[in-house]
Amino acid sequence: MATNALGLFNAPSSALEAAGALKGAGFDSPTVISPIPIHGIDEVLGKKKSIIKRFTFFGALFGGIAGFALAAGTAVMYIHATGGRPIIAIPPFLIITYELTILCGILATVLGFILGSRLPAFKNRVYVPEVAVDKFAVTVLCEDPERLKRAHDILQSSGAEEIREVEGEQ
Amino acid sequence: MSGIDRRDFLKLAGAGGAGAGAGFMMRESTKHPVEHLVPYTSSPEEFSPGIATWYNTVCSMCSSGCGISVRTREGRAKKIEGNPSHPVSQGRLCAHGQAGLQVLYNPDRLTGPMARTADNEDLLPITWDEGISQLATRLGSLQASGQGDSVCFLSEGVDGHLAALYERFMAQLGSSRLVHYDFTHPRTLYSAIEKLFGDSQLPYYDIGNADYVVSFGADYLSTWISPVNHSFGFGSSRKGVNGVRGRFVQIEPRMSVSGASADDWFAANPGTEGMVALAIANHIVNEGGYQGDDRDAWVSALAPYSPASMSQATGLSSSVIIGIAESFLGSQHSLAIGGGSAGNNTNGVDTLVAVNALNYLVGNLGNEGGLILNPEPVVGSGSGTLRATYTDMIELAEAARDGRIQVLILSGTNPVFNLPDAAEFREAIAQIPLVVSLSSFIDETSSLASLVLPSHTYLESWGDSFPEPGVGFSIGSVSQPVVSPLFNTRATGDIIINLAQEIGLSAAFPWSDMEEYLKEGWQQIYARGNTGDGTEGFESFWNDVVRAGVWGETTRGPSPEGLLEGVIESIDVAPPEFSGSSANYPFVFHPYISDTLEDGGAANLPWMQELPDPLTSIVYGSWVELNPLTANELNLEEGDIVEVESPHGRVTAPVFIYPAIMPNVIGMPIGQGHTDYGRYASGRGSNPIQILSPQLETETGDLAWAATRVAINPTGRRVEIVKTGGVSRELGREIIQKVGADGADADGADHAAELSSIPVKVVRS
Amino acid sequence: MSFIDTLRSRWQEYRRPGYYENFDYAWTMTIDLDSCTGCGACVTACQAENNIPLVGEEELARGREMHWIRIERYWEGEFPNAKLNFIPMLCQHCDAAPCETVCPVSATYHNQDGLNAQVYNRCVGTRSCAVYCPYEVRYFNYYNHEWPSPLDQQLNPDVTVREKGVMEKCTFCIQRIRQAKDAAKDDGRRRVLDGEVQPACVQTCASQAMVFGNRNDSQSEVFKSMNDPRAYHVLEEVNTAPSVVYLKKVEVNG
Amino acid sequence: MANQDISFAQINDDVVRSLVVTGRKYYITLAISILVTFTCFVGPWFYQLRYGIGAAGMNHPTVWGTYLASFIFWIGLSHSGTLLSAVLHLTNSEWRKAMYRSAEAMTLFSVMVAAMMVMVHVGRPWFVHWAVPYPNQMEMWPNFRSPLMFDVMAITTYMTGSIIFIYMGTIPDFAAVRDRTTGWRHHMYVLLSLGWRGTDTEWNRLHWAYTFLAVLIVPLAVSVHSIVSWDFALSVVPALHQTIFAPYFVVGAIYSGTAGIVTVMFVLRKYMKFEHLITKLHFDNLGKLLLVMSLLWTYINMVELFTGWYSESSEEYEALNFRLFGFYGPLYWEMILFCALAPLLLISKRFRTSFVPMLILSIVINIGMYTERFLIVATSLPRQYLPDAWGMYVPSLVEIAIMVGSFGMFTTLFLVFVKIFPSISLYEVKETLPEPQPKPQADSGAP
Repeated sequence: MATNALGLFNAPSSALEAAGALKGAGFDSPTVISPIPIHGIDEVLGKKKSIIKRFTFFGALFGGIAGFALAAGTAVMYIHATGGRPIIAIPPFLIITYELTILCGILATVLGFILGSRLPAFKNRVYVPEVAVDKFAVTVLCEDPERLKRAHDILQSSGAEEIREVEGEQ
Repeated sequence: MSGIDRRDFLKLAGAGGAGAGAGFMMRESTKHPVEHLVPYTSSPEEFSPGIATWYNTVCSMCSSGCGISVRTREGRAKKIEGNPSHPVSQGRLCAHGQAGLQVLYNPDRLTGPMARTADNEDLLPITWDEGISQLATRLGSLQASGQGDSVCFLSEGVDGHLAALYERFMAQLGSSRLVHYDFTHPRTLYSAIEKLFGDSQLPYYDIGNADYVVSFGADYLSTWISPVNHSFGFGSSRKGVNGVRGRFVQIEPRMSVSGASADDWFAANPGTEGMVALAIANHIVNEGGYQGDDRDAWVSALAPYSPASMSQATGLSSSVIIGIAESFLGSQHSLAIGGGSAGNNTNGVDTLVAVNALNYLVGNLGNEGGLILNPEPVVGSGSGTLRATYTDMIELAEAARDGRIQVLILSGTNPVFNLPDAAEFREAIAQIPLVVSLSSFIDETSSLASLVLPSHTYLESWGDSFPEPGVGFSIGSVSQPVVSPLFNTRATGDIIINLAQEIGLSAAFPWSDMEEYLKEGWQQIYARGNTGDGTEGFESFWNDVVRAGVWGETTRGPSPEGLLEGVIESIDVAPPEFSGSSANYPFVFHPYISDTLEDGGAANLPWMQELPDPLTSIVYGSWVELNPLTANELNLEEGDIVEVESPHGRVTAPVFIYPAIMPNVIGMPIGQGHTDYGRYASGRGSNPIQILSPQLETETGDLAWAATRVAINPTGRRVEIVKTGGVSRELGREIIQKVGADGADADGADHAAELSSIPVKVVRS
Repeated sequence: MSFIDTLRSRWQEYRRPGYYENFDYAWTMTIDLDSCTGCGACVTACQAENNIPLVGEEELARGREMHWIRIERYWEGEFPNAKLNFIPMLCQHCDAAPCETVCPVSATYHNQDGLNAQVYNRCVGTRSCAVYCPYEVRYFNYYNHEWPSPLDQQLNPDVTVREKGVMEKCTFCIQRIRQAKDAAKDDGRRRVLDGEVQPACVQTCASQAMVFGNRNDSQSEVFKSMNDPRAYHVLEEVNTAPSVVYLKKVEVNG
Repeated sequence: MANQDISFAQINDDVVRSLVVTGRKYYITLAISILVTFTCFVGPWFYQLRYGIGAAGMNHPTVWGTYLASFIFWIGLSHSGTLLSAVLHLTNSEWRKAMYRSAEAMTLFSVMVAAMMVMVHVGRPWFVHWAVPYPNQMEMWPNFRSPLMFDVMAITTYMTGSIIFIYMGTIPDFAAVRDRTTGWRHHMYVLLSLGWRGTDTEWNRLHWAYTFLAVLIVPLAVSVHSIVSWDFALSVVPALHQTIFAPYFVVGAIYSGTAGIVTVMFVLRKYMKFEHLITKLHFDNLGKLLLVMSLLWTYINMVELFTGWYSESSEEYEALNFRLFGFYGPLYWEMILFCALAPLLLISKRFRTSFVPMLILSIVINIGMYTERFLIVATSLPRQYLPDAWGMYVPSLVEIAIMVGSFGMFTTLFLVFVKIFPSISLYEVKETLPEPQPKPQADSGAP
């Protein structure tokens, strides 16, 4: 199992600084763990491409088609005339279409979120409970003791309150 | 949530938790009452399961004698419809006739013979043999000792061979006390017809071919004489049978169903309908409309009845009277009919004489669309003369009180309910040592019986009917059992035959049962020769009649030559007399036969109780009808309970504001107010007959039930009247659209084209 | 025909309003208000034919009437010129029925005879059809109604007894239509003859105010009757295209 | 915005305390609300199931009654939560963050209670699954042309969306609580938090997913109440057949929902000791929103009256006449007083920032809004086209009990919720605080 260096900071700015330094020093994926989302993290770690919007878009698209197909398809499969309306009555079916568009959009967004954020986590991952309260952690995977040492130094110099070595996946 | 048995409990306990509990509750909620399917192990031959069998028979719900077809499935009667080949009903039926099934399947029917063991004890079941022998012994001893006349047979009005059987039975017993009593019997009309034409039967009024009908108080579409036939005629006439749309005029103090359907409705003061008729006649005669030989006699007889002089008493303006007279004269087939409250005032017979005389004046006696006399009755002497009047009933009550009556046999009729309290009939019956009831239900009168021998309903028994007024020629129909008897009851005819044989009158009553007796009787009809084509022998004829449900001849009754001698001279309508002073009793009481419950006989039928009254939409109850002005004056609103007080008693009922009743008249439907008569009838509403004064029609001695004055006393209490209707005003919504006869509607728009379907002829003065 | 053509023709078929038109039957009733006497025979006939429960006085007092056909009455004017007009009100079997569209489970729909059919089994009891019906001719079973023995022996075996929570209404006596069709089929006829089938109300109407038949048959009595110049629909403005046609009352003045 | 001087740790402490430390008062309240639910809702409902809908007061012209009014009420109440939360999220309103969690919970439970009201309303609830489009051997499908089917779809979607929305927003908080709890709670939060750590990627994904959800939920919420209004407006019943019904219902829903939030805020603040988190600012802002909604609502109400009166049609006129001056006339004027006049007090900032008056007003508004829903059903249906079929509707005891019981059910659900869900959004409240600054180097020596 891999060893990770983890530095705890009490301010997001320090954590960002450390993360930037680590990235600059050739660590490919430093992870910042924080109790609140940190503004400006994209500038430091590079903009993450969100795949969620595609999920949402295609989910909604699928939902729209499926909604109309459900309404029209069932109407054709189970033919009964009501109220002088055609079997495929567009205005009411558009409402069904609309609702299913949103429903599938929501479900796809959730799916996107789950996949994109690699949740739920089944494996042991790097974590310290303090980050859920008021600490900001920066952690990085170190394949060998030398890199570990180097990471340690960078964290230290960025003003880490505490530095630990943690087993687990990133 | 009854009946949690051990298994349910274990299931519940085993599964545990709210989930299972909810499931159990759910199952409880959705479960149906336990039903058992009992198959026929050997099915009767007549039917195959799933295929309906139709039997033609006769409706006995009222006296008009409609032919009916009863649909049966698996031995149960399911639906009654009119017999299309029967000339009276012509395939149609009224609500009452439909509800006949609920007589048959009424949950309050008597299921077997019962007797009181000791005085005032409950009725306990006995066997038929016991019951018959108990009664036979008594009758036998009375007959043997020559006291046959102390036996009274009080029956509802029946006709045909059953009536003849009754007559034979009573004659054999040596009793003259065979009394048929019906509250609705048009006694005064019989008298009026007899007076005019010397005919003892009701005439047939050919409404279907008439194009101008003036009805004086007769609710011919709902309760009067033969409503189904009249309604059929009404419909035909309205559709323009003779190329002209029939026009209907109704003159009565309170709008009835017929009044609502009429083109013109006029409110004449109660009891003055005859005067209106005479004023019309006056105009017809004096304005040259009548040119008969006896014109002079008419002129002098009608002299006091000029329209102008009558408008004060009748409350109708002379222009209205003249308008009616002109139209009556100007129409090709005009017809005047009268009855209902008009015939039940103190001047009832005179009124109806005046009304029917109008038909003579326009010369439509015996014509299409006119008054047609019926031929001689086929069996017996016709039912009219047999029916008891109020005076007869009072005499009967007196005899009972004096101990001159030992045995009273009741069948179907309910005089305790249908006679005013003033007659004290209940007390009189209580004096009779043995009261026997043959009725199918415990009504107010039968509840006084100490021996109950319940008879079949009409759908389980043999009988026949020769409807009166029929349709102007001889018809008869055989009524046959359509289902096997439901309970341990017997047909009335069988009971009589059985009794007679027990008494030892087998010589006079040689038949084994009613069916055999009936067949023998119909041999004579077969012998008349009008047996139709293709019938060979009596059996074949009989089977044909039973299958068709009707037999008829095409011979018309006698065409009246004219009026009897001296009728014209005696024509005169006295002002009506009302009991009670107008100071203490300011209103005229107008009880009327309920459109749904008849005279109360249908009150035990839940369909009839739930059928909204056509005019008020009220169900399950009594009400007092007040003109809006009167109600306003008395400060009363719908639902306020008032006491209606007459010189002879008082009843309470909630007020209903009725827009079409005269301000000085108080209307109240007859039919509710039963104290017995089953779960659907008893304890509901009140009976206006109770408070009627024993005011008599002067000529017949029958009860003038429209001749009582009343006062209205508010009680301060109120109820919500149970009715199905909401607000009975259109509020400009054009739900019921109309088209004017002159081709213009209220907006003045031209609708002449719309009239092409119905030719309307307007006679203008 | 290519797949696209099939699809297009199907699409056109399913997009056609009034899908049920051009079938053999379009059952229609005309009611002549000029002949109706308001007697109520139709009400009882219907109750007898269709197993309509007795609801009892308490329920009626709460406004839970159950007559599939009812007589409405409307007064005009005041005494002495008061007039009363009757109109029998029953399910109008509208071709554009608001009740049909609203049922979420398709318990009510338009059948191929032009009838507004009610499938009791399928009904979940939302009662929305009753709200949507402008004629208010749909009746709801608030309870399991009982027929005290032996009144239950009268029940028509051809008609379902409805359980609680189910909406019911006039069916134009569909069981009779069914029987007539079967009879016609047995006789080898394609169609039911005019006058061969009549609902209980029409059958019993003594004043012959009602006519029933197939309006797709131009020889039928009902076709003639509904083309009478007096014909109109109640609540025409709601545009429900009813199959019950009323004939205007004729008012004679003078 | 929460007080500026509290620390991150304090917020964690507060929230965990609210979940773990349970006072006697809570149990008593919970017991009462469960009791009310069972005696007033479950019991009467089973009675009604057993004997039929006849246990309620509905009748021939008025086949819809209090149950449906309650249904609209609860759906309406559900509106402000998720909708408001989503709108405020999209507009980056900071003050939203302390209150949105409980507002969303309110949505969720209102929708659930509303769904229960549908079950209570229908005649044969045991067959209600027939309204769900699933393949079956009868080859029958529901009728998608029905406004009620729109309802089924919309409410299902809304409920799903709301659950996901509230859940997704709570995942970081579950993680925070997970670390502080032990025993079964810990296990529960381990499951609920899905292994959330708070990495930059997770935050990033959460942010986008949450924003997209918010974007989807705003039109959804608007559509839901529009669709509920179409249950009425697509009929031809006079006084229900109104084109203005959809905006009317949406505005009414947000209005009553906002009032509901005020009520819930007050209770949370008082009994969960969140005084420093839920402040006058929230009440002030909610008060402004209420005022706007009240004015909008009044305007639409007047438009409805005016068009009805101006149409000069007997149908509209009689229905409005009955609503204003009929048997239920007093209720109408009560509604006007409660929903149109009383909220004018909100013009005063002093009123808006006083807690108890705001609580009273919010309850008054919701009473008025319930009345509105009741009147829509109870005064329109008895006055339809055919005057002879007019009737009257008075709710029965069972209906009233179930209405009361529905509040018990809502309270029960809410009470359970506050013990499972952190009722304040931890991370978002933390976000509103000043960002922690690096401490001077000298202090950082200590571990």
